[in-house]
Amino acid sequence: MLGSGLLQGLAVTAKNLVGSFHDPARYTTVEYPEVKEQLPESFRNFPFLVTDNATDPMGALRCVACQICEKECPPQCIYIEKSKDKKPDATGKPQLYPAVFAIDTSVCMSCQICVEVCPFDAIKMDQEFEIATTDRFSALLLNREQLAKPNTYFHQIRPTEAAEVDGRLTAERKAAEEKAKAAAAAKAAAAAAPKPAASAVPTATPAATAPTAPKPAAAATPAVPTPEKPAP
Amino acid sequence: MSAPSENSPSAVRPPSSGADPSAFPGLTSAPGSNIRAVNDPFHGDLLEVSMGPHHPSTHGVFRMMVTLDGEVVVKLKPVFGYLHRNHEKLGENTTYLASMPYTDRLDYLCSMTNNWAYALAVEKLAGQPVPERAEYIRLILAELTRLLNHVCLAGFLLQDCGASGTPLMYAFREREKILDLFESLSGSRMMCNYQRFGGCRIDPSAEWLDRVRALVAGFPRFLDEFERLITGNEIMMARTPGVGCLSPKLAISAGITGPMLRAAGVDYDLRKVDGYGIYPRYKFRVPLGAHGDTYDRYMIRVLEMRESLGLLEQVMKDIPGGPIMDPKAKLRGLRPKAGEAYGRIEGPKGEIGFFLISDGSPNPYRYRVRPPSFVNLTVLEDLCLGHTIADAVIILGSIDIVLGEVDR
Amino acid sequence: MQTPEQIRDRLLARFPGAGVTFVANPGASAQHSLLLAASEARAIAEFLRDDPELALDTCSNVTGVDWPEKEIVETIKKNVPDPAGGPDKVVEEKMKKTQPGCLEVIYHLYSMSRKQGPVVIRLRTGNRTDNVTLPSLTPVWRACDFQEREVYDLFGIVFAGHPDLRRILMWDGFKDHPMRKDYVDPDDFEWEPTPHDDVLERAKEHYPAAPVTAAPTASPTPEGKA
Amino acid sequence: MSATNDAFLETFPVTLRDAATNWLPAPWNWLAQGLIAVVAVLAIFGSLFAILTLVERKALGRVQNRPGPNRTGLPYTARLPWLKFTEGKIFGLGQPMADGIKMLTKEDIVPREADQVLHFIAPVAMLAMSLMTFAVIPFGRNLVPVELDASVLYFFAAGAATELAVFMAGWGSRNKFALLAAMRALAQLISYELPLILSFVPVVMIAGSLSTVGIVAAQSSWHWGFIPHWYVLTPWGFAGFLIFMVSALAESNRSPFDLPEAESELIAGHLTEYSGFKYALFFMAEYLGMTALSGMAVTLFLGGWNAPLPFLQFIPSYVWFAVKLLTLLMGFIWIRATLPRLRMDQLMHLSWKFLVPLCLVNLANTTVWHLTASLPLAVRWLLCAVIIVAPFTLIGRSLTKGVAPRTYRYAE
Amino acid sequence: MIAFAVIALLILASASLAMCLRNLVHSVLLLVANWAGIAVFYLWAGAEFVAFAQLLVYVGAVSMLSLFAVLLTRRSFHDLDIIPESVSRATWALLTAGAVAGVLIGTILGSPFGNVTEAAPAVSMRQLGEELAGTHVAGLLVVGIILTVALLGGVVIASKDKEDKS
Repeated sequence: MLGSGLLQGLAVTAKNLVGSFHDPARYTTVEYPEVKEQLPESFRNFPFLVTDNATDPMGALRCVACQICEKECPPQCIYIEKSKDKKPDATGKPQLYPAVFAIDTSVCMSCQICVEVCPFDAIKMDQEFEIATTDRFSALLLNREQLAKPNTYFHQIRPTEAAEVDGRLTAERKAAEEKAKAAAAAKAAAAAAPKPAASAVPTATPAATAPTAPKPAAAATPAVPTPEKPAP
Repeated sequence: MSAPSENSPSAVRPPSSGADPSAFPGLTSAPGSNIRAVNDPFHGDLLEVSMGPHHPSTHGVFRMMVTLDGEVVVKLKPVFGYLHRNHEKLGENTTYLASMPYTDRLDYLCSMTNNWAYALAVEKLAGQPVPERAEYIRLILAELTRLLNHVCLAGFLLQDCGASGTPLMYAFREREKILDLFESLSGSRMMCNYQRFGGCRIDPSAEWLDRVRALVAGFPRFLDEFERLITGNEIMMARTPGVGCLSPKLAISAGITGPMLRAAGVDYDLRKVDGYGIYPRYKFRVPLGAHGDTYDRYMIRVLEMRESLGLLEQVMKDIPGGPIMDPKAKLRGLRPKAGEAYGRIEGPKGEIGFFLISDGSPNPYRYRVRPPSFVNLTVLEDLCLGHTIADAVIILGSIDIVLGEVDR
Repeated sequence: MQTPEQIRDRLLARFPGAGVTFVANPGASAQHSLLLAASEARAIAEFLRDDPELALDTCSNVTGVDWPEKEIVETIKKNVPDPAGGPDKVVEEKMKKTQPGCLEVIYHLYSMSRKQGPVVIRLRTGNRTDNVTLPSLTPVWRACDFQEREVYDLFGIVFAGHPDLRRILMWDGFKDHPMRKDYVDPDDFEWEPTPHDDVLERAKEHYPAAPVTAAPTASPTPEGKA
Repeated sequence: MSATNDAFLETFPVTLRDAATNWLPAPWNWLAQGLIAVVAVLAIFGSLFAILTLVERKALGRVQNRPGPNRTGLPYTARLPWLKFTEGKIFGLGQPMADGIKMLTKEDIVPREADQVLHFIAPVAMLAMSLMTFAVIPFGRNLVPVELDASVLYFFAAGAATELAVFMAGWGSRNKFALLAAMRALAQLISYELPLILSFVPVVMIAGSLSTVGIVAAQSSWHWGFIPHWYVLTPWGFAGFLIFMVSALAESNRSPFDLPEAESELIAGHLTEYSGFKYALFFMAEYLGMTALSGMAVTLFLGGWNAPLPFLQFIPSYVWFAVKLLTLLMGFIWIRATLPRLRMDQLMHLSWKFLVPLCLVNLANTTVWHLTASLPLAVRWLLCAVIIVAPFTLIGRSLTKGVAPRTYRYAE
Repeated sequence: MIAFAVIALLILASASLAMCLRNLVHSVLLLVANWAGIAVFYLWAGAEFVAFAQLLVYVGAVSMLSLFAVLLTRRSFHDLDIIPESVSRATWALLTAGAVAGVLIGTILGSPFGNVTEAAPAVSMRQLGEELAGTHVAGLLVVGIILTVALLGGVVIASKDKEDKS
């Protein structure tokens, strides 16, 4: 019959019109400012630097300014300047730290390659997306202080990934400790036998982290510095 | 020393006089087309209209210089390059890994298939094996991207036909479900940057795979409703059949690939021809059109969606365990031996290929993208001649172009 | 599917005296190619398309490559007779040789009817400056139409016989060819100052410092513009 | 029947008007009543236009699984205690006001090349003609603004002049697109005027009078107590109603026929060069045209202000008219939400080769209906139904010949 | 009485303006105003049917016809402003117009306009219908046939034009 196709179409739209009142599958709008949709855990926006000690964010940056992420970043939007002096990091071993660590968020496309290539898990992807500012220049160039966020915040936004990262880090530290203990024991044995033998240079493994002091007990409810919006 | 200064050397006909149809061998004049290029005074002058970069129905910054005789298209010159950012020069100045996020921005609707095509090309160049589980995940993501792209096309085509947004909204409602899956897997809805040379970046959890099974189960119900809304619709039956007929001979000669080629009746699907990934192990059919017109191009995509759903159901049953990434694969310092490789896959829009020449350094010497939309546009003028301007809009919609890929 | 060597032999048999040389591909993909001389390229292409065995009826990909002049250091081992009658010494002499540059176009041909893999053919221009003309294969395969225009636009290779050779991606007024290795990025765009450091320096050159002595309204400060 | 005539609600509008004007001497009395009628029509249908734009956008939204405009609210409503829960956003009711203010404050650009006189008169003429058509539609039992002997003819005479306004708009704005679109619009309006007029001729033949009040009176009684005498329930009436609605869609440039301002092809058709309040006037004229045509459809085919069942007559007549009018308007919106657009030649083809022949057949059908008055109703109904359905399928097949949903083969 | 004068003035003004305006489209639109004025006169005289028929036919269809005629014969926008070629032609035009006007005014003045006493016959729609379809049905059918023949002629000419173009 001539009009049957049109009638079928009209029936479909009628079903949707009626459906949108009772069937949630047919009413997909989330009215944003009032109702915020729960983002999946792996959602990523601009990166941030992880610090181990919650209270003083600049205290224990995991980043050792090895500049791998600066080389690997596709749009070259990370800018690092190494520090001259060394500062003991969370594990007590004197490490370099980045004097200047700037990410130009007007260029960064949040592709998370820096997170992938960072051997020290020092940089992770943030989930904060309400960061619009009116100033097109300086506000988009995030410096070290604005980027640093505590590990507890990382646990809060990505529980599974954070747990897995921390597990790996502690395992590494334990392995490093045994090696250091074994090296120390070997050194003591060597020292005990031939007194004047040259003192073995403590071969600290160049890799990752040195034996750590007991991990700072996760403070009960560390005052998580809410990621306040940078001053407009 | 730069090239000869003036850019249109005498050897070539001055660009201003458009290509008269005789210069194109194999150009079949469209049915009922009385092409009258000359301004003959009695019939009134031709109307030169620029359906320019800001036109609401050109799917992005694409411009058509259309010469109209009344309503009938007499001449049509596509003009693009508005979104050209020299993707290939970028590829030559960065490492292999750093180009991966840029491939998301080629055909920004199907980032997973772009990633896979680039990863396939580099793996072919460097001879990098890929573990079993990664192949399965890649196939699942590619078929999900095909669903997403074909749903988008159906929505946009109806929008060009004039249906005020309703089919487009239903299509986007389904697309959002697939994008949510991509987001929970790779972290971003459209810019996934998920595949690496030798496997994938993140191992999908069992819960994610269940959500894919749920989506695949629910999709046919939406497809039936969508077909009821559109396919039997008399106005759709009047507007699209017989519009923009593409002959198989011209399609093959013009290098058309993808659903547009199969709508013209040519049986050529890279998943069957090249047999890359694990496609040969599973049974799926390739629908073929008979007339090659806009209606066939639309129906072929709807039938392909059903085939993809069947394929997904088969694949989801036996996903193996094992590593997601080849352990020996080097993430950063990839320096493939000197040589060249051309890898291609069956993207939703057609054959997307990457041609890489390496000279042993971490940066590719030549990084070439073969985009399906760019080549499929070759026949746009042949399809539109003789039709009215309303048809030219639909024909462009049925070719399914994305300007990020056309302009690179 | 015939290997490139077999195809070369058939072509040499078919077109005696045609310049068809085999180019090996050292990479893992082993997609070897055939270098055709520019003169008979069109005839060979039509043969490849019409030959029932090959039936390469579509050209999937046309790529331009720029090979600039290259300094090749050739080490030649020469044994120099030792003046003192000792054993000959093998001396490695480094010979600097400049390999002439050329522009190259690579065509990946496929057969849709016989569903057969890529046959890769290459065409090379004389040099990179004046002799940059190659025969266009668009009359043979319409697929090369837009892609050859792109190679012309980005590399500057002029395709003789192309029905509508114009710039396709860049605007018509653009003079240079951006994909060449020796392309210098023109510096005349109005730089939008962004926080990126080197960008700021470039921007400084373009916005001359406000003349100190001039009246405040002359300085390009925002309120000046109000 | 008469018992319900003087129910309070039924005659309330008339008594109100008489109370306001009876104390005036004769000539002024007539003038005052005319003015009141004009003001009433303007107020009711003006606000109906405003609400209709909102209802259309919300219905379109709901069909597309989204809420439609719900952000603009009315001031101070948040402070009213019983409206507290809407937080001042009362489901977007403020949207028409917001649109109106926006249209008023938008700058009204007149292109330098434009023909100033025509450019200015076009929206005025368009709106005037659309409003004039409301003069003859009977809204209630004796609520007819102007009672004319040939009121149906008057309705279509006023409607025909809108084409002139469309031409003036297209020609006056001196713009290539506008002229192309104006030609399209004229061709469409003229070619759909014929089926529009031919489809109401059977009603006039059976009702025996050209005046709308007469037609409504002819449809007022009931068969066997519960089937109303409405013409839509007769075969020729139903066919006439469908043709009338399709032509009304085309006359008011609504969905499947919105060729002139097809945004995917010409930018905004003959309205390209209009902005600000003149654009709003065109918008208003389109909606009023749509309402007037549905009002006439209700009067001609759906029995005007007659209640569907006898015992429902306690509800005042103008309420029945409003209910039927709103259902027809919902139909317009529903069709706009679903159907794609026809091409120009198919539009012409549909009118000249499908609707006009069907109208002529329908005329013959009506004469058969009239001459077989003696046969029992069921037999008569069947006979006329066959007379109209047979050509419908025959001509219908020629409309969609060679175009059938195709079956597709698979490679392997 | 005043209303009668106003409307008459409107008709005369629009007619004369239509004649002397340069822009053809404007003159056609003024002509339409003229017809509308005549329709008002019919209404005034109580003949509603003729008034609405006048409105429907003239203002609806004939105006479209004349506008299309004007548009299709003129080449572009600006050569719509007609400038008389030479003074002699203008004078000849005025002379002929004057002669025709003289004849018309003569007949109007000559015909006896006695002040009509009895009221205009109130003819209802039904009587009009019966009159037309009853006694004068032959005339009605002949007019119908003539119109259809004219319509078919137009269609044939238009379609012939389409053949030689393709």
